[in-house]
Amino acid sequence: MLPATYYVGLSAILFIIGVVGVITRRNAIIIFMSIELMLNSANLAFVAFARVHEAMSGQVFVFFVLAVAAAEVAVGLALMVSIFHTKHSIDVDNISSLKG
Amino acid sequence: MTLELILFIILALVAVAAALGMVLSRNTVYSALFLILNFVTVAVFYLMLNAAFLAMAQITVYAGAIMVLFLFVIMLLGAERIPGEDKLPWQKPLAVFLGFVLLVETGYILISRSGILPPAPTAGEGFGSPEAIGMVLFNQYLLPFEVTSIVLLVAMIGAVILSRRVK
Amino acid sequence: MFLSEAATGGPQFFYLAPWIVIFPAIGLLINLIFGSRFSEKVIGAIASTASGLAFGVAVLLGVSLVGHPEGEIVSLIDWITIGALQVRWAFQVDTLSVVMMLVVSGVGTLIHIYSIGYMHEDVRHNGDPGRYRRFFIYLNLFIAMMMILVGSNNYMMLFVGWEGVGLCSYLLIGFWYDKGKDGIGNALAAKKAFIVNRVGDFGFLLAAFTMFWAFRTFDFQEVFAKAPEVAAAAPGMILAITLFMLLGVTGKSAQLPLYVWLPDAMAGPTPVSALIHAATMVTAGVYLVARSAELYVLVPQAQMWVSLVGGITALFAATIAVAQFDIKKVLAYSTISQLGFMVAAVGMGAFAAGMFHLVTHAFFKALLFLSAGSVIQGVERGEHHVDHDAKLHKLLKGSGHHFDPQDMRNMGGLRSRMKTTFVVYLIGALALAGIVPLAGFWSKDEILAEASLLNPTVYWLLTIAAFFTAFYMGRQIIMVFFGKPRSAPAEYAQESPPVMTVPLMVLAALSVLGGALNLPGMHTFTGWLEHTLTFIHPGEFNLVVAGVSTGLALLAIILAWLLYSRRYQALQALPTAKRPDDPLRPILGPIFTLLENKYKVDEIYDALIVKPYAALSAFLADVIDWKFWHDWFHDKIIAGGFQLLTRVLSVQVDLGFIDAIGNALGKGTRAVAGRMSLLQSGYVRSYMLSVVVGLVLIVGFLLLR
Amino acid sequence: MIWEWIIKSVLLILVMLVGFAYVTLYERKVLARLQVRVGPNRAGPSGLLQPVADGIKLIFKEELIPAMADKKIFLLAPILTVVPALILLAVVPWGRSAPFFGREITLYLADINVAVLYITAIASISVYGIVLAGWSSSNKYATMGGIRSTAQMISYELALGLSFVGPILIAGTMSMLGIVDKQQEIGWFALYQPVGFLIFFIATLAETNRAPFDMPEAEQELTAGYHTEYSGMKFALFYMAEYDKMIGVSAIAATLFLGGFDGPFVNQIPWLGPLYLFIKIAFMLFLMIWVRATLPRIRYDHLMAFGWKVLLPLSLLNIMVTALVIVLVGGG
Repeated sequence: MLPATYYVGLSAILFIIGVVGVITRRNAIIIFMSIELMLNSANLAFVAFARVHEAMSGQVFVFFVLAVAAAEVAVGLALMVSIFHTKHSIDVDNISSLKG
Repeated sequence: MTLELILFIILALVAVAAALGMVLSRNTVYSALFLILNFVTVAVFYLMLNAAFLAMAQITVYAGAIMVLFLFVIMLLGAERIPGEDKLPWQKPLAVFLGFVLLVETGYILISRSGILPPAPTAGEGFGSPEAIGMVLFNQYLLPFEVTSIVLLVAMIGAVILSRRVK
Repeated sequence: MFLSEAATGGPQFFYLAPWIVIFPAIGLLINLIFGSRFSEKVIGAIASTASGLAFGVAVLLGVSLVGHPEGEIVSLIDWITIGALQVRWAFQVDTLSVVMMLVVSGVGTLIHIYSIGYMHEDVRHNGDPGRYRRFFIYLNLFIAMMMILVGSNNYMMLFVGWEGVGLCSYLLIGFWYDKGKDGIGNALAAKKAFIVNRVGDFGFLLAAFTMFWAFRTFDFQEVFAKAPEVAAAAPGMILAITLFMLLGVTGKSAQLPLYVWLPDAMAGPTPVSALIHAATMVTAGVYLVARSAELYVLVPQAQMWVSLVGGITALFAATIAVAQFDIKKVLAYSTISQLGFMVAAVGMGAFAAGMFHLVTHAFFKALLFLSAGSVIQGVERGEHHVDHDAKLHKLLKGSGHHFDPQDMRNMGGLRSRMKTTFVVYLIGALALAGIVPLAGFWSKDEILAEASLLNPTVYWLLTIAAFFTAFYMGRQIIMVFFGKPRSAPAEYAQESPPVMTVPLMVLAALSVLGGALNLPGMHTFTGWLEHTLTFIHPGEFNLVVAGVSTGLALLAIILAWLLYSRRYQALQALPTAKRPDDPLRPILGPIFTLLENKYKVDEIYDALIVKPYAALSAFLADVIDWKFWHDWFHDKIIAGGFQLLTRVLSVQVDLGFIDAIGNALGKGTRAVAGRMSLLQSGYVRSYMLSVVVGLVLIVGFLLLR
Repeated sequence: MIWEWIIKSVLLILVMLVGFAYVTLYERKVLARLQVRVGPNRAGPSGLLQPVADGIKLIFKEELIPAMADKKIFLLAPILTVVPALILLAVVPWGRSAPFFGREITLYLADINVAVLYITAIASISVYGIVLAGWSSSNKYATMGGIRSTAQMISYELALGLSFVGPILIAGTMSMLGIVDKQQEIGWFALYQPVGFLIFFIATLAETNRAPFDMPEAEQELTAGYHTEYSGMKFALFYMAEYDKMIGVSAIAATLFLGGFDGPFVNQIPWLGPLYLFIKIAFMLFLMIWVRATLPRIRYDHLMAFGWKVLLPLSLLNIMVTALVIVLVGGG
């Protein structure tokens, strides 16, 4: 197997891309997808570590992340749909009524 | 250069390119497609890491369910593009800068401490198989597993309530 | 198969012991939960079966004891474990307790069966058929509690049964709580029984506490084992325990001075009188003394007291019985008197004789009460007949006088109308009177023979009591069954159904043959009990004693016949106004009235104890509690002081000080928050940006550290 | 060894490419018989060359692309549709191993321990081609068809996936070969899982958009649904995907429930395995065509309600009962 560093490095790169996506994009759906990308990169690191340490726990954690991500997407997209119904936009900058 | 390394480099490039494409695309549908591509490549990485079950679950759940849901919502809302201009123009360069700093930092960590991770042993028989995952999941992690099922149920109910039109 | 194997030391059924409690409990639960849907027959059958199964278990235990007379302790679970106090639910299976189990469940089962018929009419006569089920639930509860009492292997568990049967007694005396004098007479009787028993129970508790102090245990074996040692160290301790226990005995077994509740307890339905207030519960005191025999034999002083109480009670109650007119009251005083015999016997140390008399008495007294019930219902049926026959009604019931179906003055001549009842009643009466060769003769004679050797005073008390016993029984038989009917209902009395008469016949047979248990010379029963009460001795048959008592009994019966048959008929010639209701009244004069009024003991108690106690209570309630404690202390001191304190706290402390701090904090927080809120721009992305800035800084810090 | 693997893969894809064409003929013939017609019989002996003629016709058709369409995705969509259909069969075994010109070759591509999951994974990504085709056409019928089919396939995928669980529980493995072995031992799972089999069959009808669940392409409402704007070879690809998927699910049904390549004497003569499987596939295909000829289309809301309120609870119940019985019997 390749050194785990490779996978962890790739995971870090994907994570940073996700972070940048969250900060720069205004489209709520893309922000959401960036978050999924970050979760996914974390999963990749989990699986890589699980392989290195030969511990199934890492893979089980990925399993949990999958399940929670699915739940998150279901609720998040439902939120987005209902926001779109009231605001007619999914630009997160338009959703700023909660400011001080 | 082994065959595995070549495969890794190609897939890593595809994955990074897909991630960048996802972030940079103007059109949300393209973003979603790039993300699917990224997920599929990650699934292949899972296969390389002896996690066949997770690879299949990754494709089924992420590509098959989550991303379909994304596409569905994008098409339903007709929100492929967002009009108007950025109200926080200074944020974009700052974000790129921060991302770069973070990259340098992690790169430094990975390079300076690469020896910290032990070399991977040969994967044991049945490592990553459904049986192995099941054994761990239903013994060690039974309570979290059940809690997850409740989380999913709550999310399902929440999604139904949220997307219901208020009369 | 079982019998032979048990006799040869084969299978033992000791482990079945808990079932003697569980079976009645199951029966009561079934009736309690599902009974409302069952018919009366089913309810009665379930209750009788439950009791019968308990009897079956008792028989199996007895069979096992034949092979293993040393018995066994069947431990169920731990009950109380507090430091030195270790109490178990455990069953003592030995020859003494199994005798009691057999009597309780055997007689109990017969009475259950009898009650199926009796209560069927009783609930209708009293106008509430819904209470049929309740009666059988109580009966089963009683059997269960009695079994706990006799089966226990320690004084605490025994006390549970002791209180449990007291509760059942209370419930069943007040079974028709809305009937009786002024509609609460029965409830008052139940209350009286409860309170008087409470005095006795207090004695029992004192005995138990003293016992724990002295022995640090309640287990029979341990107590008995330590008894000689404790007696040597502190003789007063055992005396205190036994005398306190005697107080408990006088309460439960209706001895002087706490006997007063038992006559009133006749307010309960007749099967209850038979089961609880004649055959089983009231003998618990006798059983307790026999059980604690090893303690009593250590203190002759206590033995003397016990036997004296028994002897005096026996004579005292027997004289009262002579002048009673209520058929059940006569039997009630007779019971007290007979219990006196038993208590005197076990007090003297004649434990086998006492227990023997307990067994035979259970047979014939249950028989007498049940037969009396049969008589009462027969007369009630007659009354019913008269009520519904318009012509007779007009003719006879014009006076409007309330008819009492229990008053012997209203009976007479029933022997031809209720033949079976008459025969069994006669057997019971002769057994009680002590006529050869019925059961009562053998057991009473054994007591008398022992008394003549051990305690002459008691012997004479008991002999005279025996004379009165024969006399009042003769009087009762003649008044009830002979002569002409003295009222219209008696004229139309009808025999009871077989479900009632069959148990009577069984009991009658037992009353005839019961003496065979312990015939002189054979001493089967004494030998049986010897396994448990190792120091008892078979009583010698004394021909003189037997001759004297038999002669006195016959004399008494002849006297009764002369008075109540001959003289009564002679008196009929007198005009109604001058005619005495009892031929004895003109002969004895004021003494008869005194006897009829039970020596005015209730009145004396009322004047000496109840009234002062009520006055004291009223004083405490009105003056101390209400005027002093409530009006003055609570209202003035506490409430007033509290109001003052709260005023100071609320105005000065709360408003002036604490509120000021709160307001200042609130203003300050609001001012700061107003400035801070500007940080919240409403742009999610910039929040995220700050998170990332923090992430970069933290990672950088970790790297440069 | 890798060459053997590549040869088998290519062979399998070729079988699918040619097979699809003849399944269309098979369908037309059977439909015609069921409707008391003759069916295609002009091209070649009993119409055997009809698929060839159809293919030639489609190749020479003009390729139209709508002006408003998203061109890249419009081209990508048919490919995304056909690829899953082609690789679906990779895990279905045709037999164990057989002698072939003196060397022993295995009659399956891959025996992986997550084969059944592989099927669900492939089934789940086959949605994309259709939804993207619909969306990229910029045609309201096509978009509507695409969205409908997305919802329908996601809904029925759950019941489909759950219907696999019964055989997995009984066999105790997710390997297709293991499942066939178990059936050789105790008999076809269709006997143990009649309800599961029925659920599987209904769910596959919906997954392949076959009648009576052909809502995405309901002609009366949506003209031709997601492929309204497609023509020529691109249309042919959609067509091919549908029929290849039919072959695929029939093969899977045969393997999971009808004993796979198992049959009399298959252990003595291994080459009988592919034959038995072929017969079973043909039988399953016949069932699908029969249903198409017999049942009318279901209204869309009924279809969704059926999927969520009947099929899904039923399959959950089926799993519960199966698991319970296995625990009680102690087998599996």
